[in-house]
Amino acid sequence: MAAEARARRLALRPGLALPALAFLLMLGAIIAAEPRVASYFGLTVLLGFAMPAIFAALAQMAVIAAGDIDLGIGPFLSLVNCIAATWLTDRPAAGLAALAGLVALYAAMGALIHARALPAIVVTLGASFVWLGLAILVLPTPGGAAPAWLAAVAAWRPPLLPLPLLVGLLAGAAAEWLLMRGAYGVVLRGIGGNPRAVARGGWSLLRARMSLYAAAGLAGVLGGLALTGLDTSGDATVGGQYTLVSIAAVIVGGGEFTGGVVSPAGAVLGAFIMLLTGSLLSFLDVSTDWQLSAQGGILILVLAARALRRRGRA
Amino acid sequence: SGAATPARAGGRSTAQDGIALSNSYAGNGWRQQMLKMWNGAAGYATHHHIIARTKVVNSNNSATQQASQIADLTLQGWKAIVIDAASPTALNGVIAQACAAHIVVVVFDSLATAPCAYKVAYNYVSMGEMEANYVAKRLGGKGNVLEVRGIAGTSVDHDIHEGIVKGFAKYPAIKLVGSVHGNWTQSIAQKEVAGLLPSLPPVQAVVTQGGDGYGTYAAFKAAGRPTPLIIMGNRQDELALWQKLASAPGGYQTFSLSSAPGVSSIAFWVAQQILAGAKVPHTVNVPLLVIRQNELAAWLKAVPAGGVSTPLYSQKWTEELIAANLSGKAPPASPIPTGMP
Amino acid sequence: MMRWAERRPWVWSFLAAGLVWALTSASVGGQGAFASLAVALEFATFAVIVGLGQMLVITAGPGNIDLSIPGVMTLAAYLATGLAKGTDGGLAAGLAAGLAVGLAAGLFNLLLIQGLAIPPMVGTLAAGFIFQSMAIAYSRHSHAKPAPALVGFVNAHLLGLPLVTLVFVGVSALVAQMLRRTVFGRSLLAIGQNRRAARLAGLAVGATVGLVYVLAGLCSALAGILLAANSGGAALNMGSDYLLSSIAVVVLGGTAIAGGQAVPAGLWGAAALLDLIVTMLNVLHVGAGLRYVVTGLIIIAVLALARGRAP
Amino acid sequence: MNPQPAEAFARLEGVAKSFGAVRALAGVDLAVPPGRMLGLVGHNGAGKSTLMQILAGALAPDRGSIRIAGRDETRGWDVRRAHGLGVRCVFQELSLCPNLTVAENARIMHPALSGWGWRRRARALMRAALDALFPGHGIDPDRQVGSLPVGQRQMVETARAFSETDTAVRLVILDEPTSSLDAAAAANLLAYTERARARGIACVFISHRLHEILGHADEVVVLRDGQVASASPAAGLSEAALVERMGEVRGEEEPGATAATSRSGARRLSRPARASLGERFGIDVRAGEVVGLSGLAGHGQREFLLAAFAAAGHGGRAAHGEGAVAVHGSAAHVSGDRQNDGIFPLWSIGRNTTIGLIRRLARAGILPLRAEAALAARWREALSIRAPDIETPILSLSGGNQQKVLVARAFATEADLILFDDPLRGVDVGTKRELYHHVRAAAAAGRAFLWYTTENAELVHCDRVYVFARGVVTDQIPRAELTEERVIRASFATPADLSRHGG
Ligand SMILES: Nc1ncnc2c1ncn2[C@@H]1O[C@H](COP(=O)(O)OP(=O)(O)OP(=O)(O)O)[C@@H](O)[C@H]1O
Ligand SMILES: Nc1ncnc2c1ncn2[C@@H]1O[C@H](COP(=O)(O)OP(=O)(O)OP(=O)(O)O)[C@@H](O)[C@H]1O
Ligand SMILES: [Mg+2]
Ligand SMILES: [Mg+2]
Repeated sequence: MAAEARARRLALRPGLALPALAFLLMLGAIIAAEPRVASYFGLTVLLGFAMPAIFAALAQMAVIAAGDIDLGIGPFLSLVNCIAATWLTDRPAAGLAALAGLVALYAAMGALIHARALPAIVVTLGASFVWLGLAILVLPTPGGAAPAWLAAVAAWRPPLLPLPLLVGLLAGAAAEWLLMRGAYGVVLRGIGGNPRAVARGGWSLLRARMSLYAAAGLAGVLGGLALTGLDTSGDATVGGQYTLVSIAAVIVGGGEFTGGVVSPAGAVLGAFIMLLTGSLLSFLDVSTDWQLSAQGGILILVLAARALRRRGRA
Repeated sequence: SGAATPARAGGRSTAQDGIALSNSYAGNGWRQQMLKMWNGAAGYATHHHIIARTKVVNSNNSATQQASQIADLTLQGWKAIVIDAASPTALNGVIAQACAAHIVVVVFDSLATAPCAYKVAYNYVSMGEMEANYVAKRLGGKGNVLEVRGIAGTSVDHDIHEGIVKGFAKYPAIKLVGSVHGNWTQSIAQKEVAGLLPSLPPVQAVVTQGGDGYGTYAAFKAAGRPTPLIIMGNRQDELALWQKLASAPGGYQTFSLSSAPGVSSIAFWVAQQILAGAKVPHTVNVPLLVIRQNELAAWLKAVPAGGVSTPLYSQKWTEELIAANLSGKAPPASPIPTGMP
Repeated sequence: MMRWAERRPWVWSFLAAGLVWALTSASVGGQGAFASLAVALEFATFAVIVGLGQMLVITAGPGNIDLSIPGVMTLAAYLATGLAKGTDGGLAAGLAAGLAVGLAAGLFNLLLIQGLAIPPMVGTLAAGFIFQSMAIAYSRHSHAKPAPALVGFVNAHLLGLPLVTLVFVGVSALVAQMLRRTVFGRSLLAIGQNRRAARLAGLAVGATVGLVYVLAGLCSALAGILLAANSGGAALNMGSDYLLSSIAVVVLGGTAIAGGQAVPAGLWGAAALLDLIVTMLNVLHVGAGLRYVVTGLIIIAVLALARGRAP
Repeated sequence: MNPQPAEAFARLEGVAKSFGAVRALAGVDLAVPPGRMLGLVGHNGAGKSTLMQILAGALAPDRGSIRIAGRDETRGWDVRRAHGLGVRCVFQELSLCPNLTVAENARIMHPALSGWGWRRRARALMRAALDALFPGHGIDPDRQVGSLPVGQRQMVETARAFSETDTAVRLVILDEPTSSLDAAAAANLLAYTERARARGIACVFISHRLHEILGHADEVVVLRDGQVASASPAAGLSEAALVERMGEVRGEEEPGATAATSRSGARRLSRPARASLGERFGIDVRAGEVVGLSGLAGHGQREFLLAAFAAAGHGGRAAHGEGAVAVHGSAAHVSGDRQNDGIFPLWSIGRNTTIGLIRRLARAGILPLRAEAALAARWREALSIRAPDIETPILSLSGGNQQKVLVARAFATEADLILFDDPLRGVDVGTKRELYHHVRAAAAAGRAFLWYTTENAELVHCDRVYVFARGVVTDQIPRAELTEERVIRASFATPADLSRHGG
C-alpha cells in the first residue's frame, strides 16, 4: 500500500520517465559509436562539463518555480567564474564575501521584482548586463587561476560513481528534498501556482520570492565555482550560453514556464541531455553546416516525445 | 607546390592518423572561410593519403560545450586535435587532459593558453601597433582618431587595443577622440559609429579590427562627413569599397591588415608535421595578412562576393614558415591566391 | 499625472529616452543633438520591426515568445539578397523569397507549438538553430550585394528623418488600430488574457495564434532584408543582437509580458532608449565593463519606475 | 439554544473600506458569538466579501476596530494573526494552489505541518477532514488540485478550513461555499457546520440561496450598499422578508409561468440514447425551449455542454459515432467558473460583453466601435449591472455582477442555442429573478436553452429536465412531474437500477 502510493506519487511527477529515457538513449547512441565511453573514465570525460550546467539548470528552475524566468544566469556564472579565479584565489576572505554578496544581490533582485510587481524576464535581462559588466571589471581579459582546492575538487575521482554523476545525484537529491519534499519548499512552489492563496495562508510572498531567488543565486554561485574548477581560470564571456541552455534543460526535464510546475530531478537530467546534444555532434558525422540543425532537431525530438506521450494519456 | 612528401621532415608516416578540428563558433563569414580552408587542406591531405581522416566539430560559441566536445574527441582517439578556442583559458583543463593522453594539440587564431598546446599565433598587439604607426605616418603625427573595437572581454580585442594605445603613445598630438565596440560585425559597427559621430569633432582616421571597415564607412557617409582614413580588414566588401574609393577622382589610400582565415590550413599542416615527427617550435608565429594598394586588384580578383580574402597555405609553405620560426628569419610571403577558392 | 500615465504605458520609455538624449546632448554642448536622435531612430527601426512581431507573439499569452528571430532574419536576408543578385530586376524575386522564409518559419514554429505541443520558448529556439544552419549552408553558395533600389529606400530621408522610420511609424500605428478595432486584434487580446474563456466565447483561438506566429516570422524576415540593405549585405551574425533585445523593447515599451495587452507605440521609445544609452556611454567614454553595468541598471530602473505599482 | 448569547468571539465595529471612489463598506458593526452561525446576505456588491476579507485579515480596513475573544486586535491584524487565533476563511475565488497536491495545500494553511513526516500527517489530516465533511468524497490527498473539478476543489478548501493542527478552530467564514457544490455536498457541509457549532465553533455563512441561510443560520445579517440593513434571529424570518430587507425586489417569483409547452420549434440539439451504456433517454432541445440538466456535480453534465459547444463548430474535437451530439445553428456558452472560463481580466465591462459577437458586428473585419459601445451599454442596462459605465474594469465588480456580464455576453450573441453551465453561481436573488425573466423572454423569442444547474430550485424554470449520473442520462422529467425527490433518486441511479426500471 505504502509502496504503491509512493510509486503513484513518483509517476505523478511531471514526466520524469521521458527525460530519463532520452538521456539513456542518447548515452546508448554515444556508447554504440564509441564503446570506450562506457567506463568510469569515459563517463567522467563525457559528462564532466555537465556540472556547471546542472547548477545553472537548478538556478533557473528555482526562478521558474516562482513563475518567473531568468535571462541573466549565464553571465552570472561568468561573474562568479571571474571572482573565483581572482579574488577567491588571492584573497579568499574577500572572495567569499563577494560570492555571499552575489547571493544577496539575487535575493534583492527577487525582492525588487516582488515589491514593484515587475516582469522578471526583463529585470533579469537588465541584470545580465550588470553581471557581464562586473565580470569584465573584475577580470578585463581572460586569465587568473582557480584556487587549488577548487581545481582539486573538480579533478577528484570518487570511488564507484564518476564525479559528474555523483554531483548530479547529490545536487538533484538536495533540490528535490528542499523544494519537493520539504515543508517550506511547498510554500515556495505555491507562489508559482497561486500567490494569493499562499498570502492568504499567512506567508510572506516577499520572503518566499527572496528565498527562491537566493536559492537561484546560490546554485548560480555553485555553478560558477564548478565552471572555475573545470576551467582552472576565469573568463568574463564564458558563461553566456548557459542562459538558454538552462531554460531548455528545465523544460526538457518536465518543467513548465507558468504555474510553478518544476522538477529538480528533471532539471538535472535536462542539463545532461543538453550537454549530450552538443556532444553527440562529435560522435556523429554531421557536416559542419548542419551541426546547428542537428542540435535543434534533437531538442525538438526530445520535446515532441513528451507531447505525444501527453496526448496518448489524454 | 609539388607532390606531398608526408615523411619528408620527420620520417614517420602519418597516413594512418586522424586530425580533428574543434571550432568554437561558425556563425560569421570569417569562421566560415576558415572552415572552408580547413576542408581544403584536410581534404587534400586525405585524398593524397597523407592522413587517414578528419572531422570538424563546432560549438555554439560556448566554451564549455567546446570543452566537452574536445573531451569527446580525446575519447575517440584522434591523433591530433586542432582548436580555434572559445576562451583563452576555459579549455586549458581538457587540453591538458588530451596532452596527457598523448594527443597532439594545436591551437590557432583565438588561442588557448594551455602550456602543452602548440600555438599557431598571430601577434595581435603588433597588429594594433602597425595600424597606429601607419595612421600616424599618414596624418603627419597629428589628428583625431576613432577606434572601432571588437567584442569586449575577449583577448583578441584586448591585444589589438593595447597595441593601438602603445603605438599612439609615441604621438602626443594624435587624439583618440572616441571608441566603440563594433563586435567585428559590419551592421553593429555601422550602428555604433553612426550613434557616436554626431557628437564627435572632425575625425581624420579610424583604426579597426577587421570586418568593420565597411560599416564604419557607411556611417560616415550617412552622416555626410568626409571619408576619413579607414584601416580596412580583409572582407570582400571592404576591399571592394577601397577600390571604389581609390578609383574615384582624388583617389584614396589606405591599407588592409588582418588575420587570414587560411590560418586553419597552417594549423592543420603544423599538426601533421608534429605527428610526422618534424621539429616544430612550441609557438609558430604567423605573419598578419597585409594588403597594400598595389596588390589590391589581385586580391579582389581572388575573393568571392561576401567572402574573406585568404590564401590556402600549403604543406610546403608551412614547412618554410616553421623553418623560418626556428631560425628566426623572416617568414615567407603570403601567397596571393590566383583563383577563387 | 500618474493616473494619466497609467493608462498610457508607453510614456515611460519615451521619457527615459528623452532624458538620456538630453543628458548626452548636454554633455557635448548640444553638438549634433538632432543628428544623433535621427540616427537612434533609424537603427531603432529594425528593433521595432522585430519588436512588432515579438509583441504580437507575447500578447498571445503566457509562455508565448519567439526566439527564432535571429535565424529567420539571417536566412531571409541571405535568400533575398542572393536571389536579387544585386540587381533591381531581381528585387521582386528576392523580396518574395525573403518573405517566403518568414512565412515558412512562422508555419514551422506553429507546427512545433501547436502540432507537437512544444513550449514556444524552446521550440522556437530549436527552430532558430535550424534556420541559422540553413543560412550557413546557403551562404556557402551565394552572396550578393543588396539591390540598389532597396539600398536607396533604406537610406532615403524625408524631413531629416529616415524614410524607413517614417514608414514603420505608420505601420505601428496601423498595428495599434488593428489591435483596437479588428476581429483579429480583439481576439488576440482576449486569447492572451484567458485562453479558455476565449475559446468558450467562440473565438478562433488556433487560427489567431497561428496568424500571430506567421506575422512574427514575416516581421523578422522583413527586418533581416532591410538590415542587409542598410549594412551592405547579409551576414551570418546579423541577427544575434535582436534575440533578447526584441523582448526588451516589447516589455520596456509597456506591453504586458503575461499577454493580453499590447503597446505598439512603446516599442519606439524603448528601442530608441536602448540605442541612445549606447550612444551616451560612447560619448562619455565609459569603459566596456562599466558600460554594461550602467546599461543594465538603466533598464531595471526604467522598469521599476514605469511598471511598478505600489505593493 | 442559548437565548442570551455570551460575549461575541469576533466583533467588528465601524468598519469602513473604499476602493478608490467605490465605497464598499460604510461603517459596519458585526458580532459573531461562539458556537453560532451568522448568516450574511445582501445583493451583489453589497460588501459581504469585502467585510469577510477584513475579518479574515486578508484586507485592511480604512477605519474601524476588530476585537477577537474580547481583545482589541485592530493593530497588526493579518492572516497570520487570524490563523493564530483560530479564524479561518473559505474565500469564494478559491485559494488553493493548483500545482500542489491536496495534502500540500493543507501545508500552506498549517505552519505546524513541518518537520519529520509532515507529508504523512498532512495526508491524514486532509483525509480525515474530507471524510468528516463529505463522506464518500473520493478525493485522493495526493492528487494535484489543478486536476480536480471545481466542486471537489471547493470541498478541499472547505475541509481544509475546518482541519486542525496546533491551534483550535474558533471561527470559520464561508463565502458562498455552496455555490459550486451540488445539493448533496451542500447538505453534507451544512450538516457538518451543525456539529462544528456544537463544539463551540462559530461560523459566518454567505449564500444567495436564502433557504440555506434560513434553514441553518441562527442569526441573519443583511448588508445593503455597504451598511447593515438589519440583523435579527433567523427564526421567524421568511425569504420574502429577507428579500425585502436586501432592497432588491425586482418582481415576484413566478415558477414556471409562461413557458412554451408545445415541442414544435426547430430542433436545435439532439443526442440519441446510447443503448450500449444502458441509457434510455436521448436528449432533444428545440427552439423556444428551456431544458435543464441536473444530477450530482461532476457526472458528465459539464462535458456534455462542452461537447455541444464543439459540435456547434467552436473548436475542440466534435465527437462522432454513437451518442454524438448534433447541433443545428449557432451556440453560446456561459460558465459559472468565471475566473477560469469567463472573464477577460484586463478589460472593461463593455469589451467583456461584446467579445462574443465581434465577428457578427464587424464589417470586413473592422469593428464599428461606436455601435459596439452602444450595444454594451444596452446590455448593461438590461441586466442592471452595477457599475457607473461600461468603461469600468470588470475586476472592480463584485462576483455576482461579473457573472451578469458573462450572461450578457451570451445573450448579446443572439445565438440559437445558449449553453448554461451553472451560470448564476453567486448571483443575488433579485438579479436571478430578473435573469429568469430574460431567459423566458428569449426562449419565447425562439432561442433554446440548455441549462445545467447545481441548484435544484432553479429547475422549475425548465420545460424538461435530464438527470445525469455517471455520465449517462438516468431520467427525463417534464416540468409537470418535477419533484426534488425524483431528481435525487435519478441522481443516485446505478446502471443496475436503469435496467431494473427499464421500459
Ligand atoms: N478590488 C476592488 N477594486 C475595486 N472595487 C472593488 C474591489 N473589491 C470590491 N470592490 C467593490 O466593492 C463593492 C463590494 O464588493 P464585494 O465583493 O464585497 O460584494 P459582495 O457583497 O461580496 O457581492 P457578491 O454577492 O457579488 O459577492 C462592490 O461595489 C465592488 O465593486
Ligand atoms: N485579481 C483581482 N484583482 C483585484 N481585485 C480582485 C481580483 N479578483 C477579485 N477581486 C476582487 O475581490 C472581490 C472578491 O472576488 P469575487 O467577487 O470573485 O469573490 P466573491 O465575491 O466571493 O465571489 P461570489 O460573488 O461568487 O461569491 C471582488 O470584489 C473583486 O472585485
Ligand atoms: Mg462576494
Ligand atoms: Mg461576490
